[in-house]
Amino acid sequence: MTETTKTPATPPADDATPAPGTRRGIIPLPLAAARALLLVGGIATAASTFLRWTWTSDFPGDLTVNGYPGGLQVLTLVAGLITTLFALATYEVRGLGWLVPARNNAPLVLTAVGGFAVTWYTVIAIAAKLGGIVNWEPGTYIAAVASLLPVIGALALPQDATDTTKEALKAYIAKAERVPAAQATAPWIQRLVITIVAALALTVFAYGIDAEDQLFVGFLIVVVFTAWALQTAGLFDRFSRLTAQNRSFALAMGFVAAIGFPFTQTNDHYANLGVNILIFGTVALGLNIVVGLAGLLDLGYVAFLGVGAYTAALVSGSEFSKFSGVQFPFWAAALTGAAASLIFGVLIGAPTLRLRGDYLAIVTLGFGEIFRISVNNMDGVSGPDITNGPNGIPSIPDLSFFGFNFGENHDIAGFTIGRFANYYLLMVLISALVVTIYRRASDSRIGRSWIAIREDETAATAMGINGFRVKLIAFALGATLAGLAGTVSAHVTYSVVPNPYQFAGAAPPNSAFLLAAVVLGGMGTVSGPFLGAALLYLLPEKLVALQDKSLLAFGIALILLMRFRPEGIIPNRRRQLEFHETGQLDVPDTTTLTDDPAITKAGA
Amino acid sequence: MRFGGLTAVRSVDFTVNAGEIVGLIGPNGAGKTTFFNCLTGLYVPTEGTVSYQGTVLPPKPHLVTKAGIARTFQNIRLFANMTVLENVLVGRHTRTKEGLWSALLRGPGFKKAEKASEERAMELLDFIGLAHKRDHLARNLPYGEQRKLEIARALASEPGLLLLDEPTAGMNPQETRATEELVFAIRDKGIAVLVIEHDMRFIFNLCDRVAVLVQGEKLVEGTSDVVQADERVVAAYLGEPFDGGTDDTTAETEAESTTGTTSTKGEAQ
Amino acid sequence: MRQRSLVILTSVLTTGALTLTACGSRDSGSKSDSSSTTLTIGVDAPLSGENSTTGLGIQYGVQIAVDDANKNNWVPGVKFKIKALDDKAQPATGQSNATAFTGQKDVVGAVGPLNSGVAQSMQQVFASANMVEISPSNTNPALTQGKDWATSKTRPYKTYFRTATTDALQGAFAADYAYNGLKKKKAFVVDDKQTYGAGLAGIFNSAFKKLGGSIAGTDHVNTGDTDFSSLVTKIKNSGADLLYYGGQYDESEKITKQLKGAGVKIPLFGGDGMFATTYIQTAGKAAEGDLATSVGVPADTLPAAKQFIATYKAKGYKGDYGAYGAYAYDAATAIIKAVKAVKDANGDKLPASNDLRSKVVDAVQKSDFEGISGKVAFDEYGDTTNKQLTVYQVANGAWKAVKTGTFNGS
Amino acid sequence: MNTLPQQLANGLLLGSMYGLIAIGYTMVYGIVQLINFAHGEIFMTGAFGALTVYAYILPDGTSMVVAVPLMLIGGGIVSVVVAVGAERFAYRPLRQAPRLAPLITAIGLSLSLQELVRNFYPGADKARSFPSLDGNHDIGSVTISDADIFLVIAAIICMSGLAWFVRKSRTGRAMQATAQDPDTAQLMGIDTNRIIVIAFAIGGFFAAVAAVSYGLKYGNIDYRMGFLMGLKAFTAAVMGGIGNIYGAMLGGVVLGVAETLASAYISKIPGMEQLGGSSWANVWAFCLLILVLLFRPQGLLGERVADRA
Repeated sequence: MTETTKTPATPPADDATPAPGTRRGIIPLPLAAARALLLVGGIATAASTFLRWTWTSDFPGDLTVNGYPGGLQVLTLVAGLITTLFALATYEVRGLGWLVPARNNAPLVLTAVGGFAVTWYTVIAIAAKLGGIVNWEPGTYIAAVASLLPVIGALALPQDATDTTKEALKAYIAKAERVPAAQATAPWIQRLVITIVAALALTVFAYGIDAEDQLFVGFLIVVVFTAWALQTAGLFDRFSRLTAQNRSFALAMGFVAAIGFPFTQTNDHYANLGVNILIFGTVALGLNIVVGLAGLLDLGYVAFLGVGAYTAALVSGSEFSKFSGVQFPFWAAALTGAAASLIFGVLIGAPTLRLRGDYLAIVTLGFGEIFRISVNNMDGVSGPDITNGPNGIPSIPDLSFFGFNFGENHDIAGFTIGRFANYYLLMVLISALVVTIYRRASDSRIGRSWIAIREDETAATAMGINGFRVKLIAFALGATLAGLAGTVSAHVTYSVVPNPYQFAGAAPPNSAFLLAAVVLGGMGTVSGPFLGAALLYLLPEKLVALQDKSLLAFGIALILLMRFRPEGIIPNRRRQLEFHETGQLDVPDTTTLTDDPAITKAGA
Repeated sequence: MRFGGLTAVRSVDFTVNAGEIVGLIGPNGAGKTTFFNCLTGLYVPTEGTVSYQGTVLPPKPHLVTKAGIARTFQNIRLFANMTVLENVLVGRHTRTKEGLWSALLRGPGFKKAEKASEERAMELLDFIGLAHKRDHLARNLPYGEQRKLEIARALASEPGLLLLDEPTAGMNPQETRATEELVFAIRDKGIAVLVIEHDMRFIFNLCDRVAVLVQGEKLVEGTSDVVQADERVVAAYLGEPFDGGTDDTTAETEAESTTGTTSTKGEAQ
Repeated sequence: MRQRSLVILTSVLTTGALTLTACGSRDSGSKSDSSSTTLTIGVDAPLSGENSTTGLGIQYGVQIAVDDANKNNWVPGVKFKIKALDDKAQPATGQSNATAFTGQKDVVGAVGPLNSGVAQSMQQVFASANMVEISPSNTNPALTQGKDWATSKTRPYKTYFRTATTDALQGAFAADYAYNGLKKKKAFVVDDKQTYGAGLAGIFNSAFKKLGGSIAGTDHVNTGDTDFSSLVTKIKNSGADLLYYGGQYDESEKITKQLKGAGVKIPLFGGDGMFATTYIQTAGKAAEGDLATSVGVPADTLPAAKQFIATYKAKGYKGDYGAYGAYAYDAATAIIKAVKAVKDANGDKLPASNDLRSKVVDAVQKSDFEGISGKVAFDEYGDTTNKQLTVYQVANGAWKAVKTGTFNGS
Repeated sequence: MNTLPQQLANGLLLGSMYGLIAIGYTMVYGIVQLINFAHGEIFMTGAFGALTVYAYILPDGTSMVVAVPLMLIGGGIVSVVVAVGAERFAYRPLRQAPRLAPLITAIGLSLSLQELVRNFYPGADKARSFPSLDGNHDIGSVTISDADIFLVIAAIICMSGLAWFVRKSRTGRAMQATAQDPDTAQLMGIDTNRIIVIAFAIGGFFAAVAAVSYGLKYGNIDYRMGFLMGLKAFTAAVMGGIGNIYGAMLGGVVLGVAETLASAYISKIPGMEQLGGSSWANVWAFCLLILVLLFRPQGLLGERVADRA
């Protein structure tokens, strides 16, 4: 943070009027002109999307029709509207005060640049794809100029004098020093806000997941800049405090959104992706107990997913499985799968949990490999014939209980639900179960003992915690949850084969990616692993445009993400303090005692 | 207790009865903390046993605490990233029994036990005066308060015997006096206290009895003035008196001044 | 009470937002104006990681077939393009690629996958969407003839075809050539514990014993292993006069080098997974005298294939076309010709997408034309009727065909 | 039973290669407590570095006596540059991050290095042939190739050199101090960053030596050779007692011999015929590791870290 002579941003209304001489923008324009430029620019950008941008329909999204924006134009429209919204906020319009609580310039600058970036990206893409500027229509020129105005306006906003332009630019996008706490609102307003945000997030996610190549890049630009703007405006902190206050409601809304997702999908592919993400996320949450709470580094965790999957396959009645006569109903198969991985968890945990840190890591890695190799070799030729070796157990029949056959499509309220969407909904239920188990376990006596063990094992044992027993419980619980998810994954992928259960490979699920999902998402949190899982699945899917360079881009993305967010995207509040020395004491806001300490509670 | 060739503690038998404060002093490297670690099961004593209220305790730290002996550490070992309240709640671990199942089912038993633990923890926090900081992270408390929190955490397991390992190390005078009142209050609650300390004035007006440990052996045990007068203790602390035969008073003042300086021998425990 | 009203409020809001997205923006529906519809042929093969060289050969084989179709307008009024997805030789990724193909309306059929293991997870997806799937390289018999293919053949999936013969024939053909052609009596059989490798080695093993040969020993290696010194020592002391390997070139090129390096001068005999130029480049002169069976007749002896190889080299495509490039080309041609047959039968107009897909499946079943890899036709199980097999031997640095023939013994 | 000496020799050779790579893991772990999963890839880049020297820089006819040292230098430079670069850009910023963050970076790095070589090195998407030393010598019933001799000599020289360096030289002592307690070492005026860079560099160089001997012995290299070898070497480093350089070499040899003997002789044990194939070798190697760690939780040569209350 550069040492600008910024006065603490107490939000008096007249803060914006510039004291003579000390505060001026890079571009010497009076404040009123700057704000006008921002507003006019925003509206113009939005308006320009209604004009024709190309004469041929070759360009994806067919931007040829006047009066109705298509493809990338929709994104420019959205960016233009957001810039206009923020511009109005600076005019102190009554209803929009909450948009820029600290009255800093960063959100304005970022939304303006966002609009500019997506418009110019589209314009350049048109030129590049259709060959030459000649393909631009008048609409395109207007859009290009219109999106430039807000940027000029933003850079003209008053700013504390800084000696170099580089620092001035940095100051422009700096987060406000002290974001004033939101005035207490009635609980039902808070819930309403959470619902709107959840619905909005679902819409954005559904739109984004469908977007292909150019559209996806434009989508990414708009989302990144808008999120950055909201973050610098301090709205993300307010929202996280909001969700913290009504924690269970926020999670309920999360699940409603998750259930809503397959309805927004026309084809079944993204439901298939969704169910893979959910399975991977549930297993990652199980690993989160072992790694995030109890601090035991487990590098062979995917083996428990394998145990669950193979057990379910064996009892699923597929004619390839050894006990082909037997067909368990789903709940029985799920229980046997979970029980089998529980037994495996205890078998693996008991001898090894006395080891410390990295020794435990290598032993669990060893067990992961032992599982994969033995399953691959047990085909009657080089081992007892239990798992058909490399051919695995194919043609596992679809689940059907209570008359609802998961194999066929069903129509609910006009939406067709494909096979994968059925499994997706089942998986949402199981994830809800696992999330409640995680939250309840982490916020209880045993949860506290796990965290105590992770913080300082010697002190914890001195407090009477039997280290070995507690670690074994964590290990076994994690294994059971992974086994449960495994039983569903067996039915989803029709067949169970040994090679996905490796330590590290190109595509998820494998142990290294599970660990990456937990650490990337945010260790010790509830939604972290799911976010991490979604990222690890969607990134390669969306990078497919780079063909054989996609894996390279994925590896680099992993490094960069870890470089800039070592504590994960949704940091567990207590972990965040460890790495960014905030310099000032972490004293919760001295608000009234009703401030629910949920934030600082273990594991929330 | 032997580490390879070095016998850190040899044939030290010791009794502390309820409601009594006993001091354990000795120059650096006398084996005080090693003795502590044997007592609390951190080290497995090569010979001899630790028995509490008659029953012999296995050298397992968590069983020792369950039996009723709680301890603090020489260098503070709080759960840095847990809040003050949570640290004390962890202390209550041995006195509660809700396992994984009760946590998952959240039956009435679980809620009652959690509320009871929280109340008991808040009582303890009031007792040491940190109730208003229940949601602060332990790592952010000033040094003195961290010491007090560690004592509260130890008390949370309802011990019969509390072992304090240099509770006033690095404290300023009024903090030391505050700790004194605290220990007296603990003693009045009927808990036996065993204190290791270098601050002579603190020890002598705090403890009913004092034992001196030198080179792993118990030199003398008795009331504080008996121990002060014993020239072997003075010799152990100051070394042989300079052959010019000085009387007690000067030895007394010298003892005062030297204890402050750290002795040359490295800390061996 | 207020709680309940809130829940109603939230659900109304959510469904409201959903309907907004459901109608979606204008561009999602594929506009088909009259001039020319574009149909997509999906390709699923490992394009990165292990087996990627043969995988790329399949992708570019299909690409050339599609370019030829568009260039000389095989199906008037219909343009083709390919959508290649990388399955990284992982069954789960293959399956999600399959749902991507079946989910996209303008995809009419798919070529691939390379690995039999991946095919198992994909067959069901294509069957439920009844879209045709032709693999240029899967040779595991169970894929088309069901679980106990040795005894009673039952066809599991109507939509699954392949232009490569099954291991049942390839293994027996190799055993016959080894025993009668090369007069080898003691064979040591090794496989890489993968669907293809283990299957092929097992068949060779039983066929060789039936012919009277003896098995000096069997062993299994892991894919990705690099040190085979203990295996080489076992073979050296087993007195075998032939080493049969079931698996890909990744491992066999290293085994043959270490085998000859340790002074064990016996040939290594393998299947089509090994028949690639990389085998010779990597093993160097250790490969001299090694043999491999491959499906069909050698590509360079067929006149039609010469032009294919020329285009492949001209375009500078990466990957190795030798193994399955020609088969991928023929698989794509089969789909394109089927589309033409359906279009002609339907009064020169393409039926709607689902109807088109099921009709194409029936048309492919009846396809019978002279492809660049030989005659392309499918029997009632979906296997190619082109039972041609060829044995190649490495002679001064190149694969030379030593015996071509068909093998119809079971 | 006449194959025993030959199998033992195979095991020793394989083990010393594991040992050379394992030293990289132990050096880095000893100093920074980081499991550098990308070390397998540093080994691989060393191999390609050496191949570049041979294939593109040296005129074709150069005899191996001249070529091998140059290849060692070439491979060594590439490995050291990659190792130090990885430390400088990927690991250093995460120095105070949670212990797991560098682990994920290492996984990302290993994936990126593999793909970088596959995409941009000419012809690397297939295995590239490597000049190999093929002269065979028979000592009793054991056949050893020149490459094996090179490997053993290289291993011995490197080990003794490293032992001298760590014990006798000034930086060596500084390295030991940083391993014990980095903060106090800094107070003694040791630039710990420089020490860490040296540790990575030495690990990188040893990996390059192993890479060249791998190429000479097996005659080909490919972009995926680093992953499995790296995993095995890490197992060896832990078995020998992570942090202890002699442990790394001992762990390597023990692992190599165990693996080879397992794949050769387990099938001779009645009742376990099916479990004898070399595909089961890794399982027995990991079982051995778990047994060793059960009885000596700090590894064969690791010292018991007394936990000071």
